[in-house]
Amino acid sequence: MELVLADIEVVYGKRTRNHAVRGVSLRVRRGETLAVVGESGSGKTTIAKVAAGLQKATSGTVAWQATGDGGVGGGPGGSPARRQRVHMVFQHPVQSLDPSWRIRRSVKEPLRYLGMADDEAERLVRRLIAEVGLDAQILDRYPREVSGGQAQRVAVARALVADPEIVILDEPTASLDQTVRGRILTLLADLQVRTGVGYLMITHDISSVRRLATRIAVMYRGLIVESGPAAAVLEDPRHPYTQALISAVPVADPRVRWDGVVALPRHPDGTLAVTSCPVPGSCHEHGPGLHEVGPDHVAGCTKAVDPQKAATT
Amino acid sequence: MAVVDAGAALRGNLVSRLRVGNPAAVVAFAVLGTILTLGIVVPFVAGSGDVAQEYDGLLPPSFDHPFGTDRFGRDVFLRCMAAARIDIALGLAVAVAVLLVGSLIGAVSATFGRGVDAVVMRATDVLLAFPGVVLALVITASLGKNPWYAAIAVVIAFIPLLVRLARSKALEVRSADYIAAARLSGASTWQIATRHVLPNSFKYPFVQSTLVASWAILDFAALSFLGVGVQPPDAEWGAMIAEGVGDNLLGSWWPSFFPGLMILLTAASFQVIGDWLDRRLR
Amino acid sequence: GSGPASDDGTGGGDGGSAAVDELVVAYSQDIDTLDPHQFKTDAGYGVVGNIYGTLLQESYTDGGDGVLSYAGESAPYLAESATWDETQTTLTFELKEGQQFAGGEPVTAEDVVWSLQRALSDVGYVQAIGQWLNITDAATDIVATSDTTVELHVTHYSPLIEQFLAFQIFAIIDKSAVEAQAAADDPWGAGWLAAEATASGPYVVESRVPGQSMTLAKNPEFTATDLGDAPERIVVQSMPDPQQAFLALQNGAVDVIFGMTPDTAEALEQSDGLELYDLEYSLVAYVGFNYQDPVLQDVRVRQALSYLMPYDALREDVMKGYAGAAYGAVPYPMRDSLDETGEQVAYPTDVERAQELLAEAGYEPGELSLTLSVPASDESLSQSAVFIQSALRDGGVEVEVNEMSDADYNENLGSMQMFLDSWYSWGQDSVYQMFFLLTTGVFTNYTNFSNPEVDELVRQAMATADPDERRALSQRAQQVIIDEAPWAFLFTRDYLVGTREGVTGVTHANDANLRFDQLRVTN
Amino acid sequence: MLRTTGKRAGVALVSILGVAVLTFFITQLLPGDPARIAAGQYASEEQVADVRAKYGLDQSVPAQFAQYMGDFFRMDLGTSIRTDQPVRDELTSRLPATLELGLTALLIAVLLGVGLGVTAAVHRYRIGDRLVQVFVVLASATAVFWIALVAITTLVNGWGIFTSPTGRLPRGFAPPEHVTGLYVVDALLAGDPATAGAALRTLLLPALLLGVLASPSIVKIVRSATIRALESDFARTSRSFGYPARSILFQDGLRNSLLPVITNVGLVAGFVLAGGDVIIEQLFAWPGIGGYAYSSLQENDLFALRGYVIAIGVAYVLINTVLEFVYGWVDPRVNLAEGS
Amino acid sequence: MSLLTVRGLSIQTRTGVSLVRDLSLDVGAGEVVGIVGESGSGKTMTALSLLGLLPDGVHVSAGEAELEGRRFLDGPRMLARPNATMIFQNPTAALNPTMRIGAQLVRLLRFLDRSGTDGSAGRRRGDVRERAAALVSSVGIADPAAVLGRYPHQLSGGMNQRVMIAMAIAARPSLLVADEPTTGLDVTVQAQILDLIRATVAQHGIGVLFVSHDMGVIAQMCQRVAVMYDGEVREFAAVDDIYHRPGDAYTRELLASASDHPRPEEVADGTRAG
Ligand SMILES: Nc1ncnc2c1ncn2[C@@H]1O[C@H](COP(=O)(O)OP(=O)(O)OP(=O)(O)O)[C@@H](O)[C@H]1O
Ligand SMILES: Nc1ncnc2c1ncn2[C@@H]1O[C@H](COP(=O)(O)OP(=O)(O)OP(=O)(O)O)[C@@H](O)[C@H]1O
Ligand SMILES: [Mg+2]
Ligand SMILES: [Mg+2]
Repeated sequence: MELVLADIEVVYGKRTRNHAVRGVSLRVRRGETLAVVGESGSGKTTIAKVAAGLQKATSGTVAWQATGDGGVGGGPGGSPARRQRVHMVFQHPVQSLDPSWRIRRSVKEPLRYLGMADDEAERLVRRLIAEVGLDAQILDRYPREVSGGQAQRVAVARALVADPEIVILDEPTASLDQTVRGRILTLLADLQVRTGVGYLMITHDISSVRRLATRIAVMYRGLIVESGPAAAVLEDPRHPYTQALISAVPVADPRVRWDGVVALPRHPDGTLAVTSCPVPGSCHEHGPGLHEVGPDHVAGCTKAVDPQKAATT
Repeated sequence: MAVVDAGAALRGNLVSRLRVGNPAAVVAFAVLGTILTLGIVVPFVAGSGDVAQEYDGLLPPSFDHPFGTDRFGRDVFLRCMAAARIDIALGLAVAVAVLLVGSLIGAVSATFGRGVDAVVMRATDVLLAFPGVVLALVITASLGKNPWYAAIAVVIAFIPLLVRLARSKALEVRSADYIAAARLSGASTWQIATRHVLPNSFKYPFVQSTLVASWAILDFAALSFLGVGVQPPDAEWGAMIAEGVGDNLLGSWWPSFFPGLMILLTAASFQVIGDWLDRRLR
Repeated sequence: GSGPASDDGTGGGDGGSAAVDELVVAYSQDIDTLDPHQFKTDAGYGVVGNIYGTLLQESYTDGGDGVLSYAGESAPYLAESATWDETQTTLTFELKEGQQFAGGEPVTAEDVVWSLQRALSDVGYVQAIGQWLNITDAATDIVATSDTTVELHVTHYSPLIEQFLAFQIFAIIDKSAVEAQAAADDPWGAGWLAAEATASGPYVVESRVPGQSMTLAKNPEFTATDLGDAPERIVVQSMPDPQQAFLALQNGAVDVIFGMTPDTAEALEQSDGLELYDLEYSLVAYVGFNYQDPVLQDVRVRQALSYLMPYDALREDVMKGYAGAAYGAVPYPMRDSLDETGEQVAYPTDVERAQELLAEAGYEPGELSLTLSVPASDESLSQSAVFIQSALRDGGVEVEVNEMSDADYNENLGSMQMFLDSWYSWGQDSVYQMFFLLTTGVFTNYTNFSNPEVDELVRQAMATADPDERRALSQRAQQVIIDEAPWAFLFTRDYLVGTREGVTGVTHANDANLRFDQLRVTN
Repeated sequence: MLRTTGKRAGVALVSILGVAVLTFFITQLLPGDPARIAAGQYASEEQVADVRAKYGLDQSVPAQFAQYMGDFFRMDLGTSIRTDQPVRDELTSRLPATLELGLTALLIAVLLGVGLGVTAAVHRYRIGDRLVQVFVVLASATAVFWIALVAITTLVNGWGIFTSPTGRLPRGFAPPEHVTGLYVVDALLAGDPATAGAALRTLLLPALLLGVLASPSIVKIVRSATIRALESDFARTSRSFGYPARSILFQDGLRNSLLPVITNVGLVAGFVLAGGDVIIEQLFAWPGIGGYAYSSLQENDLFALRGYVIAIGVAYVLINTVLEFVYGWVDPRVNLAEGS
Repeated sequence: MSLLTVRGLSIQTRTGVSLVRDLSLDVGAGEVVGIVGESGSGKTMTALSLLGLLPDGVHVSAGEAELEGRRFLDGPRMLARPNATMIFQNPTAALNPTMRIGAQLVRLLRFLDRSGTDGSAGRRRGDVRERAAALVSSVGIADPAAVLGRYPHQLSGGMNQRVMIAMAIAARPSLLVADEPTTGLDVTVQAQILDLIRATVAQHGIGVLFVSHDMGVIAQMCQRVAVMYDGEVREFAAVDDIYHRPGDAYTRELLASASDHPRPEEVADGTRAG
């Protein structure tokens, strides 16, 4: 099964008309991880919400398509059939758990709505809690009584308990400690191997992308400016923004010298300038369309086809 | 991350501090409990003090009459206690009614959005714009002189406040991540409203309603003072003060002083309990 | 503005008979209107009575105790003379020479005719009283025969005619000034006269703070009497709270309080430097029993209830002794009252007798429960209600007290089961009193009492011009009423005026009003 | 900015209309027959009928409503039944008294509220704070009529600190020439400090009572806002530079905590204008619109009462609308005109 | 000769809970010393204690600190204000929301002029606003006039952090304490801020105590690193030693979680190619 978002446009506010997402298409499959990266405010969370059916797209479609592995076809976003297929792990783990419910109830919730018998549900919940590396006694606690890392594990367990096809991860580790972050990422990878779940991971943390992603989509001001296999995008970024983004990540090794920050022009208030393309003749206003720059690798820059030209600025 | 952990630690700290005993809240509970107990027990044992000329008029406070007697020769203490029943019952009734009606309207307004919400908001605007006491006076004047009518008037005056609070809290909760999570888990709108939104937003109106109880006692007393609350010879603190104004100005301070003190103690207790609940539940 | 006055608040009021600068008179209500035919509050009444002159004026005798008592007759005022013709059907007034309204217009016979016609018109409620002038049609029976002569044509003589013409409801108003302001839908200029005055009396309105006070100054145009010693300025202050008014008197903020409550009167009597004028009036307080109520139709029930009333407690504890006994509907000191001392009681408190009567009527103790309505704003009445409730409960009758706002109370007069009311008849006339309160079909007969004998006796009394016959008829009617007990006759209320020491000239008038120009300050 | 201005004005207008409509129907509920009151206790049925016709009370409710709304738009509040005067004139002539009392009370409430709130915040969680909290609880649990009574017996009658409640000026002072209608201001304008002082002394006690009882909500807000500000990251920044405590208190603490006060002032004004005012004016024989409303209600003066309720309702809406603007203007975060 | 020396620093709450125990470290002039560690391990408390900014209810219970050889902290007592300034996480919140940027800079410059702690009374001359403008352009802000006229909420986090750095430099400190100054910023913005801090260190030769939990940032910014765990310094050594010869188990775990080694090989079962 794959989740397909086609030509999604999202405009916030009737009057203010904040065009948050401008014609984004992407697909997520079982077993793979699509990472959406990009700067703050570029529309990543919006895309995640649209994919999860929590936000209506102004235009465009969200659909399930059967892939070769023989799933059922799906209805449009928000239909009950979809609900068990997609779940989500939120950026702030504690806030994603109802403060007045014990952990057990929160994790069991999806099963209850599926009509599962309680003892079976209980068994499942215990298994998942163990799988995410938690002790069963945490089930009797309230969200405020657990740490952020624990809460995120609980959230992962809840997301997986009803065996969804796809889990959307909206910056799943952003609010976590470095060491906890590593453990959660490892956990997510393990679970994917075991259950074959697909991830749509929203993040701006390149290091988690490196560890988890099979494919990467780079968002910039509501558009996808580059997408392709993880390795290709990380090793050979073509769009100037992708290049800047990757070069900006400090390498966690003091022996590797890190000074290749590609500077992008900015407004006085610090937001990227509209004309931020370092290559004159900027194109993102109208969207140049994505150009094939490698196998399954596209970039939204006319100059990106020739990597030499784009990188020299 | 630090924010979360420090917060939890702090909260843990606070909660335990409250448990160990918030002296003010303990005192408030004790005062309220005493007044309420006396209010229930004393009239049983000693009558409600509504017989005129049982004693001499305007006796100052003494051992026999701790609060003195009024111009009708009635024991002010007995009447204060008889009044406690009415006043506290009314305060609580108003608080409960305001809480239920207010949260319901607020929740409906928040849930149905747009049209309903706009109407409810404008309606509360308009109600808020009305001078509370005068509104209540007009309503009681229209309905007739009866403590329950006065209570209805007070309820109407306070509902907009609770509607707004309940609505804004419901809206806040509705946009929380755990609601989105519940939706993804397959909860229906109704299930979300009843299992998540209501329980989580209810505590704010609930806390507020203790304050409403305190204000209601004050407002109800004000209405009685202005002469629309209870009928003689029933005792009510505001009405007792009104009866005692003349005596007070002419030197007999006790028939009006003690009922006012009762109002102060009761309303203050509700306030303190409200503050305490507020800190406990947040 | 004027500077601060001296602490005793009277400015130049030092000694002798020199006119004081300013006297502050406190009333418990605000001045509602200046229209002599529309007022409802005492304060409005008081002001109107002092800014408008009337044809006649009550004459007073100075008792030497600071009180000016009604001398039993009316004296000319704006009129030079009032003369009856032979048949006693025409009363001719000759106006005094050279009189002017405060605006400078002369006072003419035309003004007088118009003013009397206005009083008897439907502009106000005075017309109900107007019939006591025995005038058939105001438009034709009141005529100016010259610039200074006015004739009243009446059906027959009555002593009340001259007495009533001295009341301020028959104020003389400047016709031309009012008509200049009148509108098509308001031919009598009611809108204008409500706030403006064309003073023909001793005082004019100098200034006003709405809701607080009105300042009157001597009318420079007034020539009907000598105002030489009258206070230069009167401030009519509204002080809704009687105790506050008393305290204000005590600390010199006011000089006179009109209409005190018994408890403040008592306190006042005990304070140094203050004077209480305790004036007996036939202002009767009663509990009315509604004849339309099935329970109360039984005379035994009415009598039983009358026997249960705590008369002593009411007079002593509520009225603090500033009250007399009320013997029947026409109490002392009303003219022709059966009781000439003010001490007789028709149904003395007698619980046993009451219970016998109730038993006869078929009610065991505790079986009867009734509602007593009382106007909340009248402190003495609402306090009385508490005592009555308690006393009746002792007698086995449950009473629910219903305190009502004035508006509500007035609205429901006539339909309430039992009600506490007090009534004062201008002129203290027994026939007038019985006519309004106890004859069939009169709308101020709030008990719906209906007795053919009483109706007939009152009718005859109204028609007779002979005082002795009138008295006999009246007293027979009074006795019937006592036996029927349509009311519980509670007590008569004294009129209580408090002043600071040295204020004299308090009028014990038939219209229960102060004549500001008579007030003096001596020291 | 223009759009929000229009929107706010629209909301205000809708609220005012709502106030007018609701007032009509609520006063419609009043028991009793205003015409009977107007005609007087001794009037005959025909006279009552005439009066009824004169005030249009004989018409159907919808017709009366249409008439009423028409009058409302013409800013005509009808004629008082009691005094036969236009209600609007009666209200406007009494308004200065209420304004003088209300504004002074508001000023006292704000000064006291901010002062105590800041004191509590500075001494947070310590004894000073506790004392302020006690004040807050007591002041918000005190019945205004009771404390007024206690104050009158002790402060006026007992110790003579304040002048006797006989209106706006003690005996012997004439009202100053009408400029603003506020006696203290007018007397000062007229160069008559003696009268101004006397007016102030008379005004002070009722204003203090109202102000003190209205202050707790401001104290609470200022306290928590100031604490939040003083414990905020930006106050910590200021401390990191070693700014003096005063500068931190005023520039970081107070500046940020005054914003919520603005919105609260609307509520407090509501209390001062309407709630407490009716009772205080009654007790102090203060010739304002509150006392007017009370006697109108007593006398069932339908039109006067309506006029009063409308006046207060409209004033409340206007005050809050103005405050919203002020808020938008003072708080850069909601100032849309400047948004980038 | 080190610039900052901290010895035996212990921090406790009022109720006696120990937040930091026996912490010692030093920072040399022109040196950037990092503090990494688990969340809640006391990094922020350590940083705040050096400037006397501990929140209510938390205090230094023991230890001493010297800056430029002058003892300024002795146990619970702050002996003097150290010549140090600090920049914080969440720069937007660290600036007064009701004052324009310009006003905040002017307030600081005036204060510095008055107190004269930087020992340059001569700087009194010159228009404060001009100096403010010069200051913000010195931190790489292209249009100072525009920025000075704005409120913090009208600027991005990165821009506000530049302003904070400008203010921190204006005081001419000898030590700059930075508590996670780039957490929450976009990586591209973070890179620029880090560049700016490096440039500032180079230009003014000041010492920096740099708190972060990002091993990448620490690796690139610092010369020496202290690793904290549960209120204690586990390891304090040169950055290369920490990253390549970690002596502590917790340090190793940190490094392991930070290294972005690709997905475990056993996962490569074909799904990756998708
Ligand atoms: N509910 C909303 N109403 C109006 N505008 C919104 C709403 N949610 C997001 N936006 C706007 O849409 C744009 C994209 O927001 P979004 O949250 O999708 O960005 P993001 O890439 O997730 O950013 P971040 O990395 O900061 O989370 C932003 O300009 C944001 O201000
Ligand atoms: N005001 C306070 N009162 C009491 N304890 C506090 C207070 N603030 C923080 N703490 C506690 O102090 C400890 C150290 O906190 P600190 O903020 O220094 O951690 P940190 O290392 O900076 O963490 P992070 O990386 O999450 O910012 C934590 O356990 C925290 O709960
Ligand atoms: Mg996001
Ligand atoms: Mg920290």
